[in-house]
Amino acid sequence: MTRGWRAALGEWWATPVARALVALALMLLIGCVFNADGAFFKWSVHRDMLRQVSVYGILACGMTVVIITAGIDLSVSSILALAAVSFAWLTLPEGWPAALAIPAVLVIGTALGSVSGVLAARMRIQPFIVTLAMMVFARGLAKVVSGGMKITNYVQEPDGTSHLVPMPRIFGMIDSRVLGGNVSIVTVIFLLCVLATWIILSRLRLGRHLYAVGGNEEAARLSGVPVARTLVMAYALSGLFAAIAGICQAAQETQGDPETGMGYELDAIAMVVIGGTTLAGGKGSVVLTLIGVLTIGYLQKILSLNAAPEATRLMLTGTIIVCAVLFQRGR
Amino acid sequence: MTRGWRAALGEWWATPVARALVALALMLLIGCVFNADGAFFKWSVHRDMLRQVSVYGILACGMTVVIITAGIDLSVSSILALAAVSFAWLTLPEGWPAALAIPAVLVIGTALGSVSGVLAARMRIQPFIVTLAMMVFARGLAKVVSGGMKITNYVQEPDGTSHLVPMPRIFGMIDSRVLGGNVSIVTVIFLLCVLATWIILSRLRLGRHLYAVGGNEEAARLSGVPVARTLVMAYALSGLFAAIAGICQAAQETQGDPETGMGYELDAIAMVVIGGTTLAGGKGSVVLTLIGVLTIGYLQKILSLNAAPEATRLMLTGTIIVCAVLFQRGR
Amino acid sequence: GSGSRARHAGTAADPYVIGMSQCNLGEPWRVQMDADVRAAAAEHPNLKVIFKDAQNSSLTQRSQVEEFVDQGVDLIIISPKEAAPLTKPVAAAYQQGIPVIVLDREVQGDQFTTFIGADNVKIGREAGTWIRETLGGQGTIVELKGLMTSTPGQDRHSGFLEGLELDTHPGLKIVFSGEMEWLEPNARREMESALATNAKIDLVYAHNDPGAHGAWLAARAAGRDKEMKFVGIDALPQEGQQYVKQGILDATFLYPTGGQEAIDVALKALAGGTVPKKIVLGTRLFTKENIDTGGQAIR
Amino acid sequence: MTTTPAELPVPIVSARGIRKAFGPVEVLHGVDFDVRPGEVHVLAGENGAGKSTLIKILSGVYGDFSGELRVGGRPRRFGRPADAARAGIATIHQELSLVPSMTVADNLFLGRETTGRFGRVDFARQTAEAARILADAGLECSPRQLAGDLPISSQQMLEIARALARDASLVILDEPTSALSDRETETLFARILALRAQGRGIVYITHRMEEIYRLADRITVLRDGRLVGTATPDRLPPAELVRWMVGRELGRAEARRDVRASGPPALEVTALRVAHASVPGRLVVEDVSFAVARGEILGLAGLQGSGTSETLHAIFGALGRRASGRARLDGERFPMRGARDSIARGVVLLTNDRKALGLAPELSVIDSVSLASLARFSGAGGWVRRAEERAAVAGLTAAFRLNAPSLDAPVGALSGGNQQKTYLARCLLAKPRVLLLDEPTRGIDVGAKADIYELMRAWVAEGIAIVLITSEMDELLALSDRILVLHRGRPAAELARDAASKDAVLAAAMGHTATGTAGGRP
Ligand SMILES: Nc1ncnc2c1ncn2[C@@H]1O[C@H](COP(=O)(O)OP(=O)(O)OP(=O)(O)O)[C@@H](O)[C@H]1O
Ligand SMILES: Nc1ncnc2c1ncn2[C@@H]1O[C@H](COP(=O)(O)OP(=O)(O)OP(=O)(O)O)[C@@H](O)[C@H]1O
Ligand SMILES: [Mg+2]
Ligand SMILES: [Mg+2]
Repeated sequence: MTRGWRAALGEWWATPVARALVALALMLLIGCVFNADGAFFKWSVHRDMLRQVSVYGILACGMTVVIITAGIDLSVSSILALAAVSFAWLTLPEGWPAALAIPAVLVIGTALGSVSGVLAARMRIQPFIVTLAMMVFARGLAKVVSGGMKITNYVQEPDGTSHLVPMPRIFGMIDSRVLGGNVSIVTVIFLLCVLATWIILSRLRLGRHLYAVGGNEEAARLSGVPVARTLVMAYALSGLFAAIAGICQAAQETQGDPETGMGYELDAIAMVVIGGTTLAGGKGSVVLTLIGVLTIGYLQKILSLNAAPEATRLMLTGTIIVCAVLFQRGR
Repeated sequence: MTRGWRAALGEWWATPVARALVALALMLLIGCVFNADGAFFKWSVHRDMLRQVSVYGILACGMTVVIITAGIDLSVSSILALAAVSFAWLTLPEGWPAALAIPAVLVIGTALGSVSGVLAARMRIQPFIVTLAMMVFARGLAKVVSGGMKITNYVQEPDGTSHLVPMPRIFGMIDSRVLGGNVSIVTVIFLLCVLATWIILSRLRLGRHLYAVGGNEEAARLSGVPVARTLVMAYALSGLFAAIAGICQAAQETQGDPETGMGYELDAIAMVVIGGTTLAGGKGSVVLTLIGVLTIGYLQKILSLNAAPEATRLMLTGTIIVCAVLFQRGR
Repeated sequence: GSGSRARHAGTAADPYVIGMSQCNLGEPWRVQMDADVRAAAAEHPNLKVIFKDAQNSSLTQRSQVEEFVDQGVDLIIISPKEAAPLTKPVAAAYQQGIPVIVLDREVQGDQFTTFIGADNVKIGREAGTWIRETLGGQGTIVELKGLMTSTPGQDRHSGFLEGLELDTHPGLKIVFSGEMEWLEPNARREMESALATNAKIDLVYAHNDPGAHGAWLAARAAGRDKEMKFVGIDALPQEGQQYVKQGILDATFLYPTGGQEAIDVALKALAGGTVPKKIVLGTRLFTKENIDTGGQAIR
Repeated sequence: MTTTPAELPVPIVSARGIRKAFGPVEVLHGVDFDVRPGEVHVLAGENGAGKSTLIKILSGVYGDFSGELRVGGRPRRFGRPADAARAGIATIHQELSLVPSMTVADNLFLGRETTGRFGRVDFARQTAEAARILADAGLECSPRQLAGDLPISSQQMLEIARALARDASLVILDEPTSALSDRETETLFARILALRAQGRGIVYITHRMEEIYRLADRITVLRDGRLVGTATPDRLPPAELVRWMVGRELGRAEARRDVRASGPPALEVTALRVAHASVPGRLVVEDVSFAVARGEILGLAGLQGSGTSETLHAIFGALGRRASGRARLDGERFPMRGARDSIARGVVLLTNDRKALGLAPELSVIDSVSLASLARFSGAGGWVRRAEERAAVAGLTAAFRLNAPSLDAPVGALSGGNQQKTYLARCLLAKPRVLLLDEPTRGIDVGAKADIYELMRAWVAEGIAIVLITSEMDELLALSDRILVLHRGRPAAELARDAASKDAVLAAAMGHTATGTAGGRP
C-alpha cells in the first residue's frame, strides 16, 4: 500500500509538470515570507499579477507552438506593437467599429507571422534570423503606421486642427473585470489562448505534426508530414497570438504606442523555458508554459511588492532563471 | 583555357566567402549610388564606419566562436556594460593605472563568460537560457558597481564633496588614430581580435574541438574531445572579447555607463549570420564574420549619411538581413 | 479633490509612507529625480519613501500604483511613463483618498492632487532663442534628436524651431538632423555623418547632454571641435554642468526634476493643507560664464 | 521462379535515363530501372554507387532530376515524399527516420493520422491499431513508449512495420537489415515474401550476398552512378555479381584466419555490470568477465537487447556511473573513466550508430579522421601540424579505398558506406591497443568489406586486440578467434573457434547451452 503510493508519487515527481508546479509553489512560499506587510495575502494583488502577465502569457502561447517546432520567434514583441498601433489607429482616428478593427488587426498579425513562417520553411532561413529581421521590420512598420507618434484619442486632422474623440467602448471592455471584479478580462483572454493552444497541440493532427517537425524534421518529411505548411502554421499562430496580445496592450494603455512591448519576446521565451519546454524542440506543452508564466509573474510581483532596487531585481531574476531550469531537470 | 577559368570562377562563386564578399560589394554599390553628395567617397567616412563597427565586431568575434559550437551568447552586451563600468570605476575614482585595470577587467569578463560556459557545459542548460540569465545578471551587476549612475571623471567622494579627476591617458589613447590619422585604434584592436579568433579556429587544436562539438557533441565526446572544457573555453573567450569591447566602449564614451550596449548582442549575432556562419553550429569562420560586420556597418553608415528616418531604417535593415541571408545561400 | 486620510501618524516612530513610482531608472535624469526626492525626504524624519522603478513600462507602472494602494501608503508620487495608460489607476488611487503627486509628465483629467513639471516646448524655445542670438542669426546647425515617438523629443524639437524663427532669419540653416534616441554612441555616429556631409558646422543642438557630448567626441576625433558650439539640455550636476565646466558644451538648459518641490507639496498635502493643482518649473541656462555661480534662471 | 518477364503486366515503376546532380557533381548518369508487380528487385552496388539516391528519387525525396519516371504507366514527378506515399510507394530509408521524442503509436501514424472532424486525432483508435501492427511485426513494446527509448534494432523494426502497414503497391527497403539480428531478419524476410505473393513490388538494397540470393527475383547493379546491368540470380553467380559491382576480381572475402597462439592478455574485464538507463535496480549487463589477448579477435554475440553494445560502451567509459567493474589493460589497471582517458590509453570504440554517435556531417574528411588523434599532430600550445596530419589521413584513406571528392569535402556529403570508412579510419589513426568494434561493416559494400577484413587481419597481426560485435553470423564466425555469447546481459557461453557454429551461437544467445541454462544462475 505505502510502497505503491510512494512509487506513484516518485513517478509523478519525475514528470515535468510536477517539477514546474513545485517551482511555482516555492515561489509562492517566498511570496508568503516576503509578503510586504501582508499585501501578498490580498486577492487583489494576485488578480493584478494575473492581469500583468496576461499579455506576456498570450505571447508565450504562440512561442510554445514555435519552440515545439524547434524554432523561435523574436518578432512577437514588434508584431504586438504593430497590432497595438493598428488597433488604435483603426478605432480612434479612423473610427472603425471594434467588430471590424479586431479581425483586421488579427489578420495583420497572422500575415506577418506567416511571412516569417514562409521564409523559415520554404526559404530555409534559420528562425532566429528570420524573426530577428521581422522584429526590426515590424517595429519600423509600427512607426510608419503611427507616423512616429503615439495614437491616442487626441486626434490630429490633416488640416492641422485636432480634437478629442470619445474612447471606444471596446478599450474599456477589454480592460475591465468579471466575476465580481475578481478576474480581469485580459486574464480570461489569456486563459482562452492557453486552451486553444492546448487543443491544437494535444488534440489536433496539426499538433502531432508540430511535435514531429520539432523532433526530427527529416523524419517528419519522409513520413509525409507537410513540413513547410506545418512550420508556416506555427509562425502564423504566433503572429496571431501576438496580435491578440497587441489589442490587449492597446486597450490597457488606452493608446497605440509604436515603442510598446520592447523586449517582451525574451520574457515570453523565458516563461516557456522555465515551464520546462526545451528550445531543442519536439516536446513540451502549453500547460508547462502556463505554470512558467505564473512563476515569473509571481517573481516579478514579489520583487515589485518589496520594492527591490533594480540592480538586485536583475541579479535575482538571472539567478532564479538558472535555478528554476536546473531544478526542472532534477539534480 | 577559357573553360578552366570559368569553372574555377564557378567553384569560387559557390564558396561562402565569395557570396559574403559579393553581398558586401553590393552594399558598397548602394553606397556609391546614395553617396550623400559625395560624402561616401571620402576616406574619413569609411574610417568612421570602421570605428563604429569595431565594438560590435569585437563582440562578433566571440559570438562566432560560440555559434560554431552550436551555442549562442546573449550576455555579451551586458558583460560589455559591466566591463565598461568596471574599467571606468577602476581608472577614475579608484585611480588604478591602465596596466592593472585592463587585466582586471579582462579577468572579470572571462570569469563571467566561464560561468555561462560551466552552466551550459556541465549543468547542461541550454545556452540561450544560460546567457539570457547572465545577460540580466551582469546588467544588474553593472548597476551595482556603478551605483546606478554613469561613472565619469567627475568623482563624488564618500563625504559628499566632489571634484574632477583628469581623464587618464588610456582613454584618449584607445580613442585615437594611427597611420596618419587614417585608422582608429579601436579598429586595430578589432582586427587583432579577428586575427586571434582566426588562429584559434583554424590553426589550434581548440579550434578543431570547437567545430567538432558544434557538429556533433556526442560524437566529439566519444572521440575524446573534452567537450565541457571546450564549451567553457568558447564562452570564456566570448566573455573576454566582450570585456575588450567594453573597455573600447568606455574609452570612446569617456565614461562607464551601466546602460550602454543594450541590444548589441542581436547586432553581433546578425553580423555573424549575415557573414554566412549558421546558428546550427559546426561550420563557419571569422573571415565570414569580418565581411558580415562590414556589410552591416556600411548599411548603417549609408542610412545615417542619408539621414534616413528611423522607420525607414528599421524596415530596410530587416529586409536587407533577409536578402543577404538568402543571397548567401544562393538561389 | 479629496483630502488626506493618512494611515500613519506622521511621526518619526510611525512615519508617513510615500510610494514613489519612477517610470524608468535607465536615464540619469530620472536617477537624479529619485535622488532629489530622497534628499528632500531625508530632511524630514516623519517621512519614509518606497521607491519603485517601472522599467519603462506603463503597465508595470500601473500595477505599482495598484500595489501602493494595496500596501496602504499615505501618498503616492508618480513620474508617469505616459499619460493615457496611467490616468485610470492614478484616478482610482486618488478616489480612495490617497493624495497623488504627478511629476514631470502629466496624466489626463483632474483626478490627482498636484502636477509638478517643466515645459519642454518652453525649454526648446529658450534653446532656440539662445542659439539664434549667439549665432547672430547666421550659421549652420546640426540637430540631434531624441526618440521622436516620445513627447520630450517632439517638444524639444518644436520649441527649438519656434525659438530659431527660421522664417525671419534666412541665414540660419539646419543642415543635418539625425535621430540618436537619447543615446551617446548613436549621437556620435550621427554626428560623424553630419561632419562628413557638411564642410562647415557652426553649432550642434542635441536634445540631451549625452547626445551633445557624443557629438563633441565625434567633432574632436575629426579635429573640428573648435569650429562649432555645442548645446544640450538637462544640465544634471554631474553630467551637463560638468561638460560646461570642462568647456565641452557651450550651453545647457536645466530640465528640473521637481523632486524637492514634490516633497514640499507632499508635506502640505499630508498635513491636510491646500495645494496648487499645477506647478510649472522654470529652467536655468548654464554657460561657461555663469556655471560657477549656479547658472542663470529663466522665467 | 515460374513467371517469365514477357507474361508480366506493366511495371509498377519504371525509370528511364535518370540523372541527378548535387550542385555541380552528377552522381547518377542516366540510369534505367523498373520494378514489376510480384517481384523482389535487388539493387546492388558499391558504397556511393548511387543506390540510395535512385530510390530517393522514386520515393519523392528528390524532385530535381532529369529523365523519365513512370508510375503505373503514367509519367510522374513527386515533389514531396507524401506524394509518393499517396501513389502507393512506401520507403524505409537507409538512415533511421523516426521522431525519437514521440510515442511509438504517433510514429506509426505520422503523416497519415486517423482524424475526425476539424483534424481531431482519434487517439483511441490509433493506439488500438498500433498494438495490432506491433504484434504483427513481433515487436514487444508499448504503443505509448517513446520511440527514442527503443534499442536501435527495435527502431529499425518499427520503421519497417510502419512502412509495411501502409497499403503500398511498391515497398522500398534501403539496407533494412544492417541493424537487425538474425531472428528479426527472418521475420522481415517472411513478410517480404508475403508481400511478393500479394503481387506487390519490392525494391531491396543490401550489401549482404546471402540476402541477395535468398530474396532476389532480379538484380540490378549500379557502379559509379551508371547501370552495369540487370539479371536474374541464376544468370548472375556471386563471383560475377561481385565483378559487376566492383569492376575487379576479389579474393575470398571471408577466408578464415589461422588461429594464432594467443599472446599475453591485452584487456581483461572482471565483473562488469551496467545499470539500466531509466529503470532503477535493473541491470542490462551483469557479471560479464572476459579477456582478449594481443593479436586476438574476440567476438561478442547476443540477441537484440542482450547488452553487447552496452558492454563495449561500459569498457570505453562512456556510461559513467551506470557501469561498474574492474579492467586491466596490458596488466595495468584500466579505469574505464571516459572516452578521452580510454583513447589516451589506447582503447578505442567504434559505435554502431555513426549518425548520432559517430560523425559530425559538417566536418571535412581530414578533420573528422584526425579528431581522435589531434594530440599527436599538435604541439604544447595546441598548434596543429597540418601537413603531417594531412599526410597521415591521406595514407589511411587510400588504404581504405575511400571514395570522396576530396579530403576537404564535408563527411556528410559522402555515401553511407564511405562515411563508415572515415569513421573506422578515425579509430585506427588513434593507434589503438584494443579496438572495440560495434558493427564495423555496417552498410559497407563487399569490396570494402574485403578491404576491411584484410585490414583487421593486418591490425591483429601487429598486436592489436579486437572485441567485435557483428550481427552478420558469417562475419562473426569467420573473424573471431573466440566468441563470447551474452544472454540477457549475462555470459551464456564462451565458444572456442572450433566449437563455434551458427547453431551453437544462436542456442547460447537464446539461453540454451549444451550444458544447461545460461549464466549458471537460476
Ligand atoms: N546530399 C548529398 N550531397 C552531395 N552528395 C551526395 C549527397 N547524397 C549523396 N551524395 C553523393 O552521391 C553519391 C551516391 O550516394 P548514395 O548515397 O546514393 O550511395 P549508395 O549507393 O547508397 O551508397 P551506400 O551503399 O554507401 O549507402 C555518393 O558519391 C555521395 O557522395
Ligand atoms: N537509452 C536507453 N534507455 C533505456 N534503455 C536502454 C537504452 N539503451 C539501451 N537500453 C536497454 O539496454 C539493454 C541493452 O542494450 P544494448 O544496446 O547493449 O543491446 P545490444 O545487445 O547491443 O542490442 P542491439 O542489437 O540492439 O545493439 C536493452 O534492454 C535496451 O533496451
Ligand atoms: Mg545508401
Ligand atoms: Mg548493439
